[in-house]
Amino acid sequence: MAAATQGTAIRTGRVARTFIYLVLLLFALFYMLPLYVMLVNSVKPLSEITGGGMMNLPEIWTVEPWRKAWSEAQIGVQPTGLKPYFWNSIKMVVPAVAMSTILGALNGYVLTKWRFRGDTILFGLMLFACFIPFQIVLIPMARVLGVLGLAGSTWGLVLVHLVYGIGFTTLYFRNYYAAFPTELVRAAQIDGAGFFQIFWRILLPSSGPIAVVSIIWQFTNIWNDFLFGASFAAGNGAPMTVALNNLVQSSTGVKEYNVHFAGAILAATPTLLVYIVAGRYFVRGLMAGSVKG
Amino acid sequence: MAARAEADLRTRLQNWIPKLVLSPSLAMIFVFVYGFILFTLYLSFTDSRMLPSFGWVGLENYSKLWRLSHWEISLTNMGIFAGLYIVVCTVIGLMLAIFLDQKIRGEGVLRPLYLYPMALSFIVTGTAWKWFLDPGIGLENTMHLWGWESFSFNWIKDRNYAIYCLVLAAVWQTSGFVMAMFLAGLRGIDNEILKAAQMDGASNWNLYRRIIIPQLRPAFLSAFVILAHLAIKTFDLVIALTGGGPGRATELPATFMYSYTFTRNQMGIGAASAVIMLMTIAAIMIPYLYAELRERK
Amino acid sequence: MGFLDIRNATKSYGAVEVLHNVDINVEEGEFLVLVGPSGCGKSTLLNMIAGLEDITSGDIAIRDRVVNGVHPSKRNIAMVFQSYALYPNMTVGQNITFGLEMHGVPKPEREKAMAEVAKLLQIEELLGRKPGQLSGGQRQRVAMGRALVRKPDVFLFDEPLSNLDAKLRVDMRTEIKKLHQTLGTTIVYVTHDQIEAMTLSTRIAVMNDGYVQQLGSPKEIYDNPANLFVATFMGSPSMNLIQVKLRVEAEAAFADTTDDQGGKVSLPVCGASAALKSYKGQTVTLGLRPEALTDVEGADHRSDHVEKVQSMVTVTEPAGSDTFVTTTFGGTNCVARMRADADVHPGQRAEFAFNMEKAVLFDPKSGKRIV
Amino acid sequence: MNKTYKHLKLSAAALALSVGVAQAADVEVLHWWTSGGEAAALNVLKQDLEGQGIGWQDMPVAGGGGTEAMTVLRARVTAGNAPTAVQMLGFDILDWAKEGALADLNATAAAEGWDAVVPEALQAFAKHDGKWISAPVNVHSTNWVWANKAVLDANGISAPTTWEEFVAAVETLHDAGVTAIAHGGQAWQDATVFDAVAMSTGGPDFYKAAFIDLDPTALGSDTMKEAFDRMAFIRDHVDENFSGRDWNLATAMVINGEAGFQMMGDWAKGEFLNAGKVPGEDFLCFRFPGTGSQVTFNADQFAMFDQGGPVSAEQAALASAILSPSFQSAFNVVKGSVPARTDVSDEAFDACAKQGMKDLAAASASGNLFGSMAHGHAAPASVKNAIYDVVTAHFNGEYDSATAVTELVEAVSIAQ
Repeated sequence: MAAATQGTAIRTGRVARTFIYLVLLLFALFYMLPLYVMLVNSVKPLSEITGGGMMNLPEIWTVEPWRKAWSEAQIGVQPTGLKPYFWNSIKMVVPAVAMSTILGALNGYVLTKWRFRGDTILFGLMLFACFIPFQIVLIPMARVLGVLGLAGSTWGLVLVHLVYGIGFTTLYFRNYYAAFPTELVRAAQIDGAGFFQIFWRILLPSSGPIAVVSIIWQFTNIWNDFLFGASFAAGNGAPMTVALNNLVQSSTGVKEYNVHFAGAILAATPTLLVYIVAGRYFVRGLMAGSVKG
Repeated sequence: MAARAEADLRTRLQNWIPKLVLSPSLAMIFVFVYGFILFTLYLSFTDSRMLPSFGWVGLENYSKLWRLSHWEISLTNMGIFAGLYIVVCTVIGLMLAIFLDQKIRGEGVLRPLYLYPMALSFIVTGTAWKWFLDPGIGLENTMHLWGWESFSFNWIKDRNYAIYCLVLAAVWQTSGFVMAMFLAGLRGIDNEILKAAQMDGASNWNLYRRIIIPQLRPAFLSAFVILAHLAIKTFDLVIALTGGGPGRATELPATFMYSYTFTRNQMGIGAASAVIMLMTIAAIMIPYLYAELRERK
Repeated sequence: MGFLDIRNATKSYGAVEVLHNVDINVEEGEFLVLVGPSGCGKSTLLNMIAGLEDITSGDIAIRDRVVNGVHPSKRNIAMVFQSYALYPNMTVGQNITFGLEMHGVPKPEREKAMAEVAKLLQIEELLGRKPGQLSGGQRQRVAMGRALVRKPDVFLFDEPLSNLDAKLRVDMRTEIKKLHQTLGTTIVYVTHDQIEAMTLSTRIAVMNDGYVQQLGSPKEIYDNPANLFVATFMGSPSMNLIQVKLRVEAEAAFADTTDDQGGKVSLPVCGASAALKSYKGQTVTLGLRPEALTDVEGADHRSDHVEKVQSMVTVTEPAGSDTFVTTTFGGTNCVARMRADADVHPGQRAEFAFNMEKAVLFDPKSGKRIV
Repeated sequence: MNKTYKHLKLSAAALALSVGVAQAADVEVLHWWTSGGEAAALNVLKQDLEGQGIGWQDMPVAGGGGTEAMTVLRARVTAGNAPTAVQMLGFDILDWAKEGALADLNATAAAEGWDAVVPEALQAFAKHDGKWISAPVNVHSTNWVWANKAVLDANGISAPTTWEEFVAAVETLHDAGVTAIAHGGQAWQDATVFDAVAMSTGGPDFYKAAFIDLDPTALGSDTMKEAFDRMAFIRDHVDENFSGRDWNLATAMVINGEAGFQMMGDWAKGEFLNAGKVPGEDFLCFRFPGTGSQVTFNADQFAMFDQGGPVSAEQAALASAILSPSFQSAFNVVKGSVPARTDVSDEAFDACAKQGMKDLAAASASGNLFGSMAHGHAAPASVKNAIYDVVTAHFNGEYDSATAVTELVEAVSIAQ
């Protein structure tokens, strides 16, 4: 797996290399741009922003917008800031990511190592499910959650994200485990290990790279979800995105753009962190599984 | 004759456990995906407006739908958007992956820089993008301030070009992810083949065109699935950047569906549009899935 | 009734039958090799013994206990896989004792068993390493250790040597043989390599197309192949097959063919049976191993039926110990195994000695040996 | 009572023990007032209730002028978990009332005499089948024009009162190189302008026939074409970058003297006041030219969701608190709107608001008070959005006025 950090054996000339570096840097700038705009404007006083010059560095640096966004911006009738909603999101995201990843891993394990007639069709059905537009499930989902008694609860949200996440996690793990030697499973069977023991002792310890991919994917999607969060969470249990939306989309009144930007970055911090911390393993994980078709 | 050992309990259990383990996921998928699709199909034949109701109206919603120029616009936009988005993301992703694969110093810094947009939703970056694209305060204004007076970039305000702004922002978000997929594919290619081809005198261009890129087929396919799925689900982007405007120039089927189902209280038409969207997705994905899954068997 | 009985075992995938009515009895302490080309069903059969594949019909019994449907871990078998299937996340020691652990053997006993096996296989110093840090031969030993530690009734080997380089393969082959002789265990061993089959086994089952073509001792298989498939599959270089016309004169039978120039060659068939004589006047296939086609000096002196025929040498391949010489009889290429110093040169005629005692004849239509 | 809702409600009642319906003595309030001023104003209400021992569970969902909140509401009701009280607008209230989802507030209304103090045009959205079903908080009027006094003075313009004067004023500004009209190119803003233009072009009867009665003749009339032509004139006098702009940024253009006029509801006033501008001195507010005696309005109300029985004590208390003159005054001073009851003292209000209150009372008395089409107080959401489609497409130059008229008739017929 050391291959993940080494380049190809192809040699390139000096001119070509200069060109390549130039293009790579240009794109780096392009990708950085929105974050730069957000960052630079989140540390300006509002008056500087309304004065124009969105790319300029602040004349007066201030962290006030950050403080305000975190702990005293008006989200609802009370100026709580984003702080309480941050924990709401964590409480929802952690179980949802964990459960969908574990279920995806188990499904991938069954679909590759315990094959049975019709398993491919079932997998196809699970995969196709990834494509369902979320807008159409809102009303029936609300009904089902109501019947299950999960409406307005964090567990309801966890269930929703679990349902619409397992298609992807199953896909990732299935492709990864397809390349995992079946002989190991057979050896373990002969050694007397059961279904779960094989999974737990043999497959799972080797699933690091793909688990990273699955976790990154799920964490990002669930953390960033707005539609389900707004529809299925009760007011004070609303996730971060809903709070951010309330902050940014307030209908009338002065728009404090610096606070909005600070809030947006705050809301994005966990996903950014996940990418930065786990990103190193990301290509490795993709290599190990998901791009193998 | 030896005593016949019946399949013992544990063995029989072992045969059932895999199916048992799979069944909750399947049950969830069947209820929450396929059940809901059927429900939506049913709604599309009813007179549902604000809430689901069950008065049968046959194909009325479909005929209304096709009379709406709004719907035609969103379909055309989908075609333009999805086509460009998928192609541009793939091209940029592949190019960056190939460039990054040249033993680049600082790859460790560049890679997360390219990838991070995927971590952010447009609820977060929407305002920044809106500013950036706005000629009055964004890029155009900045260029003017920096002295390039003739610079003009007002696509977002032009209904003929606004859709390309959506493509730009969408490409910004996912091309890094596509890059990672291709990079993974490139790193998986046997270097000996490359050495052999170089000894055969292949130029770098030919090496990529004839030998490496053809080997990336799985990465292309995965990228296609992921991009197609993201294109179809594109919703936040439109809401955050243009709200469907100028006029209705950037409406997509997802925003159409949402708007008819929820803000216009015409759930029947919304459901009909959802059914057509799903059929389109199925028409594209089922042959793909069929080919992919059969091949692997 | 044997130690391991395979009775009329059949395997189908859907409508496709891949293994047809296999009947093999293995005695305790026997070393049975299942050999055949890939896709012949040998691995499927092994997996059925292991319990990794269902048995469609028929029975498999170990120590008189029918094990159809019994979980692999309850059959008291152990298996060594082609890829060794070492658990990558565990150390060598953990790999070896995993099976015992799963069977609830207490730790001290496991440690003891592990130590014994490690000593036997000389892998004591490897116990703390991960499989990724081992060489191919070391992995092979660990895989065997994992099987040995269980003290199973039957050992199953699935092409265990095919991932090793040539030299190591020969060494390990000897080692396996030695282990079998020391421990007296019952082994079923799958390979596509006929040399492994010959060297290791006490009995061989040659398989093709889901059928057992021949079951017998290595010598039987080699000397008296049941059909053309077995004849060509076993032995390297493979048996020469020459189309001959059978001529019967009184008690004697002759196989008539031609040399490289179309000259008539008539080879007396020794011990012609009535069955053989019924082929009188028909074309049959004469099978002769390369070592039964030699230079005159190298011919087996104990044989009374050595025929000398001149023919053109097309290729010579010195192999050190011997020289393989290609020539033409009856329009087909034949390989002769001559002494290393035999004086033959490509493009020159040389004298070939046919040891007709070793000749076998086959019905060209059914491919069966004419007895 | 509509079958769908009855069905939902039955199961909601069955689940009431285990889930959701806010605990006794609590009200859960779904609203989209999250900006500083609004939320602070709402906090007044919260404290009022808490003074009576009623807890307030906040459920804010901002976005799209309440559309997000309405989506959430539907999800909540479908789940059998409706909030106690919901901020709502116009036809949404009536639609929910038709579903039988709203609690009857007649007892509170009778006790406090709402019938006498709430304008009749507003009652049309607060009552269903003769029953009060929601408590109006405020009345926004939408046919205002906001102008920068300095810009107007510099160009010798006084507040125009007729379309012709307006045209002249706009052209004067245009010739002077000033952006005449500040506008944000979002569908609802286009429609807000269109509301006023249509009223001005065809008068109140035409407005009512076209947008309230949805009379195809009125919708397809030459008057309507004339209205679209006037929209085209306005389009020609907004700046280049209007598309997609938020309304408050357009307001800022007027505040900063970059533009002369903005057509926007009374909530724009808050922006001026926040910028330290004084009504009458720095900026002017006047009715859209030609609509001097009419008021188009929209009103925020709180509807109480039927919790499976008679209206609860908490809901009654909330409704009564909303309609109390003190809250009406306190809230509307902050919000920029005017009280929903006409008997509130205008003492605390500024000049523009005082004007607004006078206009409202006068229009209400003379039958010139109409629901705003653009803000969902003239026609149901489906029709409103269908009209949006045409107005915004026309405004963005997708087709000419004649086509717009045909499209309008077609779109409204599909939406009905």
